[in-house]
Amino acid sequence: MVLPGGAWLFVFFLVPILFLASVSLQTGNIFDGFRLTWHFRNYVDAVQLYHVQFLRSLRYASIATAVTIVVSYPLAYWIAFRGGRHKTTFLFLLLLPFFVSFVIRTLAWQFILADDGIVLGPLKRWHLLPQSFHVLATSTAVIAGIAYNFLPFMALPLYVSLERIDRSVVEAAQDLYANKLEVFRRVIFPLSIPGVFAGVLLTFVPAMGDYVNASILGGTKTTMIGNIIQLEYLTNFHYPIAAALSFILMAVLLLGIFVYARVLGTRSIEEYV
Amino acid sequence: MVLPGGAWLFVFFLVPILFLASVSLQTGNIFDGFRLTWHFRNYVDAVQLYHVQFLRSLRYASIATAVTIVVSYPLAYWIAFRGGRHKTTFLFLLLLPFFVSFVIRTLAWQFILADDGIVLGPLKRWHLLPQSFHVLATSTAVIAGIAYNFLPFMALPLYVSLERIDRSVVEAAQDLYANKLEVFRRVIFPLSIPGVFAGVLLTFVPAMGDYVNASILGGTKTTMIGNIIQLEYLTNFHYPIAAALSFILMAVLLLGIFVYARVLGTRSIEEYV
Amino acid sequence: MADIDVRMDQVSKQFAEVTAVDELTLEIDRGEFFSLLGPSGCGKTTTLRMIGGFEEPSRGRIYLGGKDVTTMAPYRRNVNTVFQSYALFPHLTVFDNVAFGLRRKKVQKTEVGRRVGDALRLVDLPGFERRKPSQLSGGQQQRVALARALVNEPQVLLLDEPLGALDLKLRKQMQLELKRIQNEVGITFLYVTHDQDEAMTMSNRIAVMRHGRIEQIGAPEDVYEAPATEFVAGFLGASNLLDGEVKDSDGSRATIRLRTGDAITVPAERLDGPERKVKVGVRPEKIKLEQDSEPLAGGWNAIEGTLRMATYVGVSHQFTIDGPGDRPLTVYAQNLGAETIPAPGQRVRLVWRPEHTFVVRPSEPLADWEEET
Amino acid sequence: MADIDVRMDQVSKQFAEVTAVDELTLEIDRGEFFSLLGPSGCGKTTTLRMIGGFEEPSRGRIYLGGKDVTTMAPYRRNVNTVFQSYALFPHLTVFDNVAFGLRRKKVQKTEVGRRVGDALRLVDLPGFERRKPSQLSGGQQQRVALARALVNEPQVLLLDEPLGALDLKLRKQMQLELKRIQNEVGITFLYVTHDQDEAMTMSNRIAVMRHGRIEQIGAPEDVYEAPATEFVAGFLGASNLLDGEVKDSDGSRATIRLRTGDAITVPAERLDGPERKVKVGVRPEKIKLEQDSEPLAGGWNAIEGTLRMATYVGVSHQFTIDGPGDRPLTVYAQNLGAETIPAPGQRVRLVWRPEHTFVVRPSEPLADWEEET
Repeated sequence: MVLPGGAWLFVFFLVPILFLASVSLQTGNIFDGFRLTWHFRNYVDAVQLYHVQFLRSLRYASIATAVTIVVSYPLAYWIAFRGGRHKTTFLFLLLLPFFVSFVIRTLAWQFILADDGIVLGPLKRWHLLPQSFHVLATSTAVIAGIAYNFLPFMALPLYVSLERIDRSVVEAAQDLYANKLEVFRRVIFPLSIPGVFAGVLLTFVPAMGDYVNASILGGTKTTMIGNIIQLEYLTNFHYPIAAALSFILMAVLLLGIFVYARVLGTRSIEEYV
Repeated sequence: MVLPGGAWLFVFFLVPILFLASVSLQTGNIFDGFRLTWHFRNYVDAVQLYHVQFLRSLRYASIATAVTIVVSYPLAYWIAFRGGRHKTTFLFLLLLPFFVSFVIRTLAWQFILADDGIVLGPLKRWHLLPQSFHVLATSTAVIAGIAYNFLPFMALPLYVSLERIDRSVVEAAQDLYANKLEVFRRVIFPLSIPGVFAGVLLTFVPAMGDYVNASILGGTKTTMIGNIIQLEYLTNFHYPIAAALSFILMAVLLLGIFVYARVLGTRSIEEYV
Repeated sequence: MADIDVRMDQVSKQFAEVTAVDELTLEIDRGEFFSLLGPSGCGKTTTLRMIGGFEEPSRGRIYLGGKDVTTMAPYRRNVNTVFQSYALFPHLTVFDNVAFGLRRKKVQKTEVGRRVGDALRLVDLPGFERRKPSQLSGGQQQRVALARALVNEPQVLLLDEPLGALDLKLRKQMQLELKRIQNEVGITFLYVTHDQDEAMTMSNRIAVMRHGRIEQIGAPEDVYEAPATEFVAGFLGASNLLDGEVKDSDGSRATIRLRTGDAITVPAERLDGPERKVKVGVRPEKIKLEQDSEPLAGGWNAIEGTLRMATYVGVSHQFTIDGPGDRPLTVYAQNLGAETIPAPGQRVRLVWRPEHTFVVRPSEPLADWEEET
Repeated sequence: MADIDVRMDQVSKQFAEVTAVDELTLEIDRGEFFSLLGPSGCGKTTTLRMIGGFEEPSRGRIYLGGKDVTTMAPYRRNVNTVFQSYALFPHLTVFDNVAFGLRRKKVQKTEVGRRVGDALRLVDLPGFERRKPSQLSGGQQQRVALARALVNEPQVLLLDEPLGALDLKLRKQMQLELKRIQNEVGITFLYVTHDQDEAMTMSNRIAVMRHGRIEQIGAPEDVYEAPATEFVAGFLGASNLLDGEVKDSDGSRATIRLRTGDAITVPAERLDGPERKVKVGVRPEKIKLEQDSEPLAGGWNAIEGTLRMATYVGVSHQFTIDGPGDRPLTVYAQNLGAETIPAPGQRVRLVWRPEHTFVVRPSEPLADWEEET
């Protein structure tokens, strides 16, 4: 297995990474071609040019992750503990919106939140909102979009961890003089932490690399690092800069994952895969 | 719960759908604005114009789903039955490539498979391949891209269903004169079917709506319905046509999911959420 | 009259279509070791959960120490439960598990330390404070669950089949231990079990339940030696029941004629109704096996049969005999090491004293699901 | 001499650092009901799995009916296993489960139908053909597992604690049923269990295992009445062991002096070595309790003690007595309903016949993990 396993990682993980690494150290342009010149300066340029978008992505992803926790914890809790016989039906309904394609979902929201769309249009016409008010192109819209789109990645592991809590342990806490708040604080929440950890991992990583939300719901001031990579790559043909940015993003995420897994002792990840 | 549950579905599922439905029946243009005229003709137009891409998406998604089953079943099988104490490590390594953002991954592959890229470039220079040979912009590239990107959605449920098979049931089959092939055919495969079903659901639905693979790895002859929606919406501003297409796609997928869930008796879905 | 710790007054519990507990009335004295015994689905666990506050009765009232607690939340009741699955908090150490209740009651820190230490000593687990539940064996987890409940000095301790997950040897050992602990702390124990040996070994009184009702209530000896119904007779051990008809009855003795013609003498007070068709029974250890050629001692009941099987089980020999009308009868004989064992196929005579004969009301046969734990 | 169905020749099995089975040599006769008895971790299940082909021995050879099968794949061996978890195929009906082995052996379709029907009748489950395993109770699943193995008419049937998941009543019933079925089909049964009652009730011979080795092998009566080691004595029941020293021994009787000075007479053949320090024991049901004022009958062994606790368990009374040196001793007395029960605190005399005294080799004490199932 070392061989096929190694081959797998080599082809699908190491090759892309090494290739990116190589491209990121090249110089040249689209007309004359690119050559590997070990031009580490690309990284310096990438950071100097785009550290704003990088930090913005970090901020957006962090806030969006926090929002998904806050929104999906009560939902997951309710379904796990009160769902009764209809648990899976509720869960299915909760996830139903996400069976619809990512882009369509986001487009629909853009329609709805547009400056003269179904929500803001009437409000402005009736002078309940100033004409200058807008939702789209704000960081709120982007963060909300990310949070909305990645909600299932948080809700599912949370649900699984809450669902797994032995009901008799909850009853034992009630029996031992814990009121509802204490039952939650002392027993349910601590036992759901593996789910929170797994959910954070599954939400934060794709949120950091996302560019669909920023490009559809955002504006020029909400550009994320994913948009920059796409722009440099597909529009500007600055392959080395795009590769350097990708490489930095990937390195940061992988480092984060490893540190995170280390802190958890890999236990909670193992429980959820 | 009927109330908050209903509100959830209303805001995040029904509102986008109804809004899409409404837009899809409007007429007008971006300069004069759109009005709801119950113009069902939009649907006819959408189908007439883009049934090719629609059928192509169906084909690509079906083939890609089949490919993910063929590729990930042996992987999941090996990890579940032979992984021993390192099961979760293997699983983590298998999924590692997918922690890297979707777009970066696909871009890296585009780099690699480009006509004069790291693979084809040397082969052509050494005349091992004709100059006209290319991988990008073929349906093979798009299907391979989709299959690669959605592999974890197939591999994980497969792994879970295989992992759950009681080892003593496998031993019982061996004990009852079944050789390795029969053990697989009569016991392991039938018991893993819920995982296959769940995997198909989780792979096929996003694959149908995907546009990133087609736009990065494909060409003009591999456009998928997702690309068309994006094009009509973001470039051509034909909102009604884009909405009609989205609506058709969504309706087809939801119908498919319901029929599928019906056939399974919802059991295998319940087991995996 | 002793103080009454638990009183249930015509309590019923309905789950959708099923009546789990049916008009149950029960009084448990202070300091008693009281067991609810019955097959699974008989309502014993539901009864316990209503006293613990985890289920609310559909009808009737529940009193703890005279106070009506029918609708009181579990965390306000001065009772504690030892759960069947132990229900230890997996994220807390043994110390924190045991201290959980005291901390919720805002007991002082030094006091918590002292009382947790005492409780762990009581269950013979000192030195285990810093372990996690997953590092303990099943028996040790059971002890921690016990300590966690007892440390709060509840008015009543509820035990829901706490030994069900342990193996036989450990279970026997823990039975004695539980009895010792109850003697030591003096708290009322309400014990739920489906194991008749367990109930008889530990309890002051037993209530045998079926279909949500109490079939009989009394000291282990009374319930075992003079079961009131066919169900109780069968649930507490092999019972050798025979169909018969009451023939005549003087002041102290009654004669019952079996279908096969044999006459059985029983104490007259065991006949508790005017029915003439009855079932008479005798416990297998009360029967002596004799050769049918021996002279019959006067004043003993006797029937004849053919030995079908003799089983050696170490402490005793168990005999299965085809009795009158080919009804299988069971006889136990202590393995004294000196007896001669009759051979299968031999004719034997079963004799026992009239005072060991009991008369029961017939019950419906056991349903399939009642066999399950 | 009977034919030998299973022969293990110095078989060892090593898992990483642990020796699960250690130089085990064993012969099982054709048609025998043979039990491997021991605590969890003693190697009994590993032994069974090596015979079934699920584990390969590290050293040694295994023969089935004289044929070396040491490295043969399980599906080529003419043995079938009843698994502890039943291991029924959840996606197949009862019929398809039972027919599985026959179909793999390409038995004709009509023949399959007939034999499956016979097997289901044998285990008393006719009419259940079309059910799924999930629709059966635990006891019924157990019967299907049995039918599924027996229908193939294997040379040896391996049973891995098949009754472990059933409750006590059902287990007792299934024990008799298993014994009946074995008599009926005449196949060699190799039965693995940690329950000594189960092993004694059903087996022709028992091998008591510990730490991968066989401590004693023999008929249930021999192993119970004359255990060879302290471990066997303790594992098969309460054993009342006392430390002593061999004083003198004539041809048939030996005298052992206890630490406390009492002299115990034992049959001389029970002393199997030159050691002078030994442990003597007696089973609790062999002891008679007497008032210490009664005259002592000649030829009996006797020691004195104080009654600590009397426990009523229905069929018998169990007494715990503080014996010489405050060693706790156990005595069982059948509940004949006529005996007078001594009160706790009373002085009592324990008497038993010399031929019921056994002498054992000391063993290491039981480790923690050996208590677990």
